[in-house]
Amino acid sequence: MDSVFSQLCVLGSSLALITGLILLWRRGVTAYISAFTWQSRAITVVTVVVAYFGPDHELYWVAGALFILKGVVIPRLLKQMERRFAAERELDPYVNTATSLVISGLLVLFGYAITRPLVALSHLPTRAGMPLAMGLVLVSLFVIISRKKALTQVIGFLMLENGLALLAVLGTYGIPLIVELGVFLDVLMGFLVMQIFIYQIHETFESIDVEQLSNLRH
Amino acid sequence: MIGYALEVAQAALALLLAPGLVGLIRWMKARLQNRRGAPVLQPYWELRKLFRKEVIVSNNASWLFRATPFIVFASAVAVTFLVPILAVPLPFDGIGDLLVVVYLLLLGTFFLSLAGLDPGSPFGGMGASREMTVAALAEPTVALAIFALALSAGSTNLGQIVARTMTNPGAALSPGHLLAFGALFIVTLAETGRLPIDNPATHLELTMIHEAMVLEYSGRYLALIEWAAAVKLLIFFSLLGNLFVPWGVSMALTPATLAIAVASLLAKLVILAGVVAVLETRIAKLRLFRVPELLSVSFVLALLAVTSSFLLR
Amino acid sequence: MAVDHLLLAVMLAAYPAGALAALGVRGAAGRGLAAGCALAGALSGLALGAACLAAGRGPAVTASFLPLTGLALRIDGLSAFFLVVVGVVGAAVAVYGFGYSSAYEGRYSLRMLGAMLNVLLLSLSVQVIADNALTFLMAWEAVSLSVYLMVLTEHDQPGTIRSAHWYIAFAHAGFAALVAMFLLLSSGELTSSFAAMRSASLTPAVRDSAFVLALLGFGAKAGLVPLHVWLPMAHPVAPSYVSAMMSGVVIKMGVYGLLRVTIDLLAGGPAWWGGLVLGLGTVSALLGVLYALMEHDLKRLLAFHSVENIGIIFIGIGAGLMFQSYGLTTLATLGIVGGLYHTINHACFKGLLFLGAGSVLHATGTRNMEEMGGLIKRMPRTALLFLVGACAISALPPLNGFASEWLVFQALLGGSAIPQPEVAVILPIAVAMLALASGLCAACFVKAFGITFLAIPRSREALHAHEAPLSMQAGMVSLALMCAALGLAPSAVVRVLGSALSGLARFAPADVGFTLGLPLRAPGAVGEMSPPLLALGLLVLLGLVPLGFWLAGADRRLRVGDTWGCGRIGQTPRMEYTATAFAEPLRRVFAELYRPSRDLSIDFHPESKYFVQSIEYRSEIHPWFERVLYDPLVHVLGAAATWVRRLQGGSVHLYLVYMTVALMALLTVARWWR
Amino acid sequence: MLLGPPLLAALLAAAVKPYRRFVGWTNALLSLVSLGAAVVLWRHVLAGDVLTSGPVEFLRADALSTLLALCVSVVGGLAAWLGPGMGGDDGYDGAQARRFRIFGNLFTLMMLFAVVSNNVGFMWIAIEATTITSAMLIPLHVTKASVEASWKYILIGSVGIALAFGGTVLGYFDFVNLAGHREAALNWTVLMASAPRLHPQVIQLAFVFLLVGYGTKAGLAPMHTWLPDAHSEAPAPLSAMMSGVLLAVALYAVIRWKLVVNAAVGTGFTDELFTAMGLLSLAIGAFSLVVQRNYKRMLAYSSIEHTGLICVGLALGPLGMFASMLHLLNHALAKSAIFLLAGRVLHRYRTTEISGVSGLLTAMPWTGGVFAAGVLAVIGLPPFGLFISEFALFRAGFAAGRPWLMGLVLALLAVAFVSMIGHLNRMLYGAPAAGVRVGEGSAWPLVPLGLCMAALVVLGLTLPAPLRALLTRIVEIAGS
Repeated sequence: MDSVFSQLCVLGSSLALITGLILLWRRGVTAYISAFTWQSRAITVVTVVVAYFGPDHELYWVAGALFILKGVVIPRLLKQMERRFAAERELDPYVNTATSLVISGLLVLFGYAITRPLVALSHLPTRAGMPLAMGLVLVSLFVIISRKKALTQVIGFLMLENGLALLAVLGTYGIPLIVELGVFLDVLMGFLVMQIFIYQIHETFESIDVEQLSNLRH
Repeated sequence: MIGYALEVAQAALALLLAPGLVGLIRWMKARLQNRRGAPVLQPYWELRKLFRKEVIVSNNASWLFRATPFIVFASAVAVTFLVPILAVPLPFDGIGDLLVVVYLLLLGTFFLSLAGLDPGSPFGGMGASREMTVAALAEPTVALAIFALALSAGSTNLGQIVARTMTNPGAALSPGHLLAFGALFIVTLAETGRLPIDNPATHLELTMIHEAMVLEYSGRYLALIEWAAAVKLLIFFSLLGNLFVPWGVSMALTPATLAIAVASLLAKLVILAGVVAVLETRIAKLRLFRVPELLSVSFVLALLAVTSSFLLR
Repeated sequence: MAVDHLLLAVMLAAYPAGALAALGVRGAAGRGLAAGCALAGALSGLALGAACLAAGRGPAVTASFLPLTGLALRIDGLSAFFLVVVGVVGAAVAVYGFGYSSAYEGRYSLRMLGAMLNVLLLSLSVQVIADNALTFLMAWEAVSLSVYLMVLTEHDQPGTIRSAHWYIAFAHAGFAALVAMFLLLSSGELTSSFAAMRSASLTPAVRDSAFVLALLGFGAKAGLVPLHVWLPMAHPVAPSYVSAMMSGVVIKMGVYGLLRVTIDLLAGGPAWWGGLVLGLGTVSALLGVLYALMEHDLKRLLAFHSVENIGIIFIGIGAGLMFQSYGLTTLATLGIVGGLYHTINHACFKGLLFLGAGSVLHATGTRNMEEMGGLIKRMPRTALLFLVGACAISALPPLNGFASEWLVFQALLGGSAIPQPEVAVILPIAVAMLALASGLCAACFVKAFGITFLAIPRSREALHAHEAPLSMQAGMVSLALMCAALGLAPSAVVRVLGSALSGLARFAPADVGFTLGLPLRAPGAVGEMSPPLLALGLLVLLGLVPLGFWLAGADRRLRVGDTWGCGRIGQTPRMEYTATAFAEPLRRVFAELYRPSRDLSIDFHPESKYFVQSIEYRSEIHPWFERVLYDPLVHVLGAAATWVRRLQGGSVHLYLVYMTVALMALLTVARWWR
Repeated sequence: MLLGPPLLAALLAAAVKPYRRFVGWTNALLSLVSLGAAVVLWRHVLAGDVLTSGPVEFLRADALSTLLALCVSVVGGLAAWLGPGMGGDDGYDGAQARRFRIFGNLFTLMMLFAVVSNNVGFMWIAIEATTITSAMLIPLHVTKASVEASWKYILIGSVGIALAFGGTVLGYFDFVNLAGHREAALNWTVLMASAPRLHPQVIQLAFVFLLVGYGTKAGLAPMHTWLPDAHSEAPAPLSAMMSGVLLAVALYAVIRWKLVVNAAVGTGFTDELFTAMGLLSLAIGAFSLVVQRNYKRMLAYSSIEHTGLICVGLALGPLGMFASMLHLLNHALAKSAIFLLAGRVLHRYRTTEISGVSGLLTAMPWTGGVFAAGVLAVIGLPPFGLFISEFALFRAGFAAGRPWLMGLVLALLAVAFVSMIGHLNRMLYGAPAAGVRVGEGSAWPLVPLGLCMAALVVLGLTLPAPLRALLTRIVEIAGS
């Protein structure tokens, strides 16, 4: 029983991680968006699973909110933006694909090393997924660092949030609902503000390439 | 009471003898150079003549120029009250020690140099600049010589030094004393403007120091300054004589000892005068910028003197 | 004690009142109020100091006025003495400043000047009577700040801002050292009161490091070589009476602090402390006067002389510390008393000289000696007063400079009682260098006075110079009188100083009863001299000589003629000896030290190279401290700064990299902590 | 009463469209109300009772919160009084003023909420919200520079805050493993209560995330990079709020967690981290000041330096805590005032280059004077409060037996001192640049700033008993 539970959790988290890795070897924004969408849905599934086996009924609400927000609303907004900036592809990242994948592998290992004590400490059946979640966090950090387009960075940031959400669900069966909702609200607001800025960047710089945002020095 | 009388007496004696001392050196030099030379008393006649002449003062000069001769003379005479020329201990011994003597003479030099600058003539400036340079560079040697003497005597007061040396004659021949003597002798040449530092016999050469400084002076002012210079010379000689070779200086103030004192003083002066005369005939004047080297030699001598008396204590 | 408290209250009230008045009231009234309050405060401070010196002890006040440790004031002999120093110079400066600052009307901010003068006097007075670290440090920074703002008064003159910046940099660096020093001394004791520091038991290492820090901090304030570079920059550009204040009193705070810490809080230390102070003092004395000789800017020259005199003071103190470590208490007292004596003497004559220089600047509008001359006829009183100052600083008897230098000499000579070879090397050299310094000082002031005041004016400004207004003269006269008084009554001064010290840790009062002379009976040093009798004798002789003339019926004719110049008729200023020429021989003698840069450019007549059209000779001297010590420091700072700037590269990715690296590094630390 | 006014003001500003001047005035008055509320809090805390409200007491105001609330409401009040849209030519049009009033008040609201919320989760939410609201204000004038600055700010800030969330989750994870799910489990009080039994290594990992996360907002090196850009590009009132209190609020969050971790694993770990980060910030701040050409950036770097100083102080035990809190208050007052003055200077000279500003004392005597006073205060000269707090900090350091650390700090502060006073000179003196209008404009905005300086002087000369009591209580909190 628990084994199935933990299997599912691990499966879901690995799915999330892999979708995260997609950002590193695909170039098109479209691919990124879909990757993010699927990642969010995978996490939703994991949440539902946890809620079911937990059993923890609050988590159903969380899952729902998560699905609506990250599985539907944000992808849609992203698609809008993509239509605006379709021309802008992640052509030459700071780190090329091969290296990126190697590095992200190392990052995942680092995640494992870090989460050792957590896994050792925890007695939840879901604990096996936590290293993957941590890995996802680190990988999406790496994405934000190594990719140049503002849009990509936003997606990386959203994935970071996903990773943390996943961590919360796996590690603690979710933080209290009210807090969770507040967090979601913040995520949404933050995303909207970033969207506004991306538009502003596009207006003032005729591109969303972050590389050129380097005039403020010293 | 007799002490005070003695003070006045020795001051008067110094004033009387000083021009003669200058004359004596000149005469000896002339002799050594196979010249007949002016009589020893010549300086006295010169002074009298100068006192009779009228004074010409530059229209640029200020009151300082006129005050200076008196200050110089007064400071020189004041020193004669402090230095043990004939006898120790003297009542004024407590007024000033060796340091006071040195700085009183410096006072005279200071004002003389200012007076040299006052008329605004380039000679005066040149003289003043050189005089102060030499004086300043001579200072450390003097100080160290004093240090050496004070080390053995345990005091800077002249009376004490003389008395201490007389009580243990061995000290007089200690290396410290001899080295200090050498140092102070060189300083004497420098301070009193003798060869090889300055040439007292020349006028209006670019090498001169003292004479250039007093170039603007005439009449009684010049007389005062020349006389003061002579007194200064005598003071240094009697310091050399009485501090390092104190024998003859009267300690018990009896007529007999005083007579001896006068005699020994005259003897010492003659000897020193002779030495200076010989030197001045033997050696030529140094270039101005070699003078510091000579003074540094004296400095080293003095330093050795101090350290040796430190270690041999 | 009631009187003391009253005086203290008056002093502490008058200065703030003056500051507010200066800020509040415009024009001459404001100047007058500021000067008046400053004068009142200074006089009451003077009276307070004198009273406490007489009584041997003074009031102690503690108030919870300041946060943390509160305000603590206590007046002992040392504080009282320095109160007197502040009062004497402060009063003179206040009077002088009233006249001097009138020239600033409408040009510069007089309100700031008046206010800051009062703040300066207040903080100086508080500093010398502070009884805990916070009070002291606060006063210290207040002094630095007020002086800084006053130095900036003529901010439109070239170099002013730079000089002020150097000043504040050194002052604050010193402050940092002092904070560390005091907190080391109080060793975690929170009130950090001086009493606690006295009783604190510290390891030798701590004591030594505290001493070194103190030497750094106070040395920087006092302008001890090699921490003196700010001094010749800041003193000249300040308004002259501020320079007088700085040179006369502010740098003395370094002396006060060093004494307070070393002989009071630390109660003396190993011999090398004294040796170090002595050595630094010697170097300062010599280098100060050597660089002064090469200066032709009157105020810079005086500033370098401050370095020299601080050196002399530190020689005395250093000798005292050394003797104390060898247990020669009387000699130690002698040395330190000599240092203190020279402190107040220097305060008087250097204040006088700066005020005189101020009057010259006020009259001619230039500080360059080469453009002066003949002023003795145009401003006779200033000239006379300046001459007094010059004689005093050249240690000519019977003025005060001689008395204190004589004491220092005696102390050094007395040191021969110590049977130590290193002492046998150090002391004679110190003596010789001190003598050389004073000789060179005399030479330098022959130059300063002769070129500035004597002979023919070298410029139109000098030709049309005018005597200073009365208020300025009054300020100078008071200091000149002090010079004479301090010179003529050394035995009284020494006794007072001795009793001032006797309050401190293991110091025997100097055994000088009041006589006309100054008899010393220290082991190894027996000396005696009597300035008053000396002065009397000189006066008598000065009277006798003319009398003799009269009796001898000497010729009294006097003709005024042209200066003799090898038959040339008519003399122009161009034929005069210049300051540069005057200093040339010494420049040659010490060329190894100065390493002057010369360039001589002669352009000949087109027809024949035997006819010279013009000769241009330029020679400069750059003190090598900036080059050797401070340029590297500045360079390193600049390099570090540029390197740090590069961190802020502008790329957001780079920034995120920093963040991630920091995160992972800290995670690793946390993961494998312990 | 504390949270109400800014909310009202924001709603009002949102409701009234187009912008009207009275909005600004009401806002200003309301700010006074919340200031009063903060003072009331203060009195309660001194009386010894801790105000709590809301279900599961999720609002809680102890001494620490009160101090922060005071700072926030004071600086918020300053910004409200001197912000755009109070009439007169302040270089902002109605729309901008409206935007400022809306988001500025939300910003204040969020900061206040962060400091009084007992629930670390809500604390996190509020701080995240501060990022969003303040980011909306940076490009009030849309320029390349301001857009760039705001992007950097929002991105770095959000990532950092996300990490902080991770930290919160880990902390919660540790707690849950200990005590299982419980009501109000994220309440700081509850955490504190059970802290001693938390698993050391996990809580340490959590703390690292929190330190890096909140440290980003607090401007700790090496996460400080957004700070100079944002501060230099933001409108003056916003810079004042960010530099004055936002950093402080972020630090507050770290402190809260630091207390938990201390209770769990002892002070060693957090102190070491704080010392390291603090020194690094101090060094970077100080050296960036040496060759700085832009006065707003200069002020920003000085903020970094002071944050570092406070961090170092926090690692020095109770005395250090006392000193740091005092310093935090002083710095909030001084720095916000200077930033507002810098806004006036910028408005007059139209440049942020130090070289472009000369003769400030002649051009704007009063502004120049107060500006100079402010800078002198910030570099720690008496009679201003920062001198006292810095001295207290050094004292704490030496009392804690870390003389070498203090020596380093002293040296770095001296570097900052020399650099800043040099830059100040260049701005104050000389002749005003051509085309710069000479003469003080409307002088009334200087009144509150002058009050700030006066308050600083008071804090420099004496430590009022209520304040001392407040700080002591804070230290007690840290101690318990």
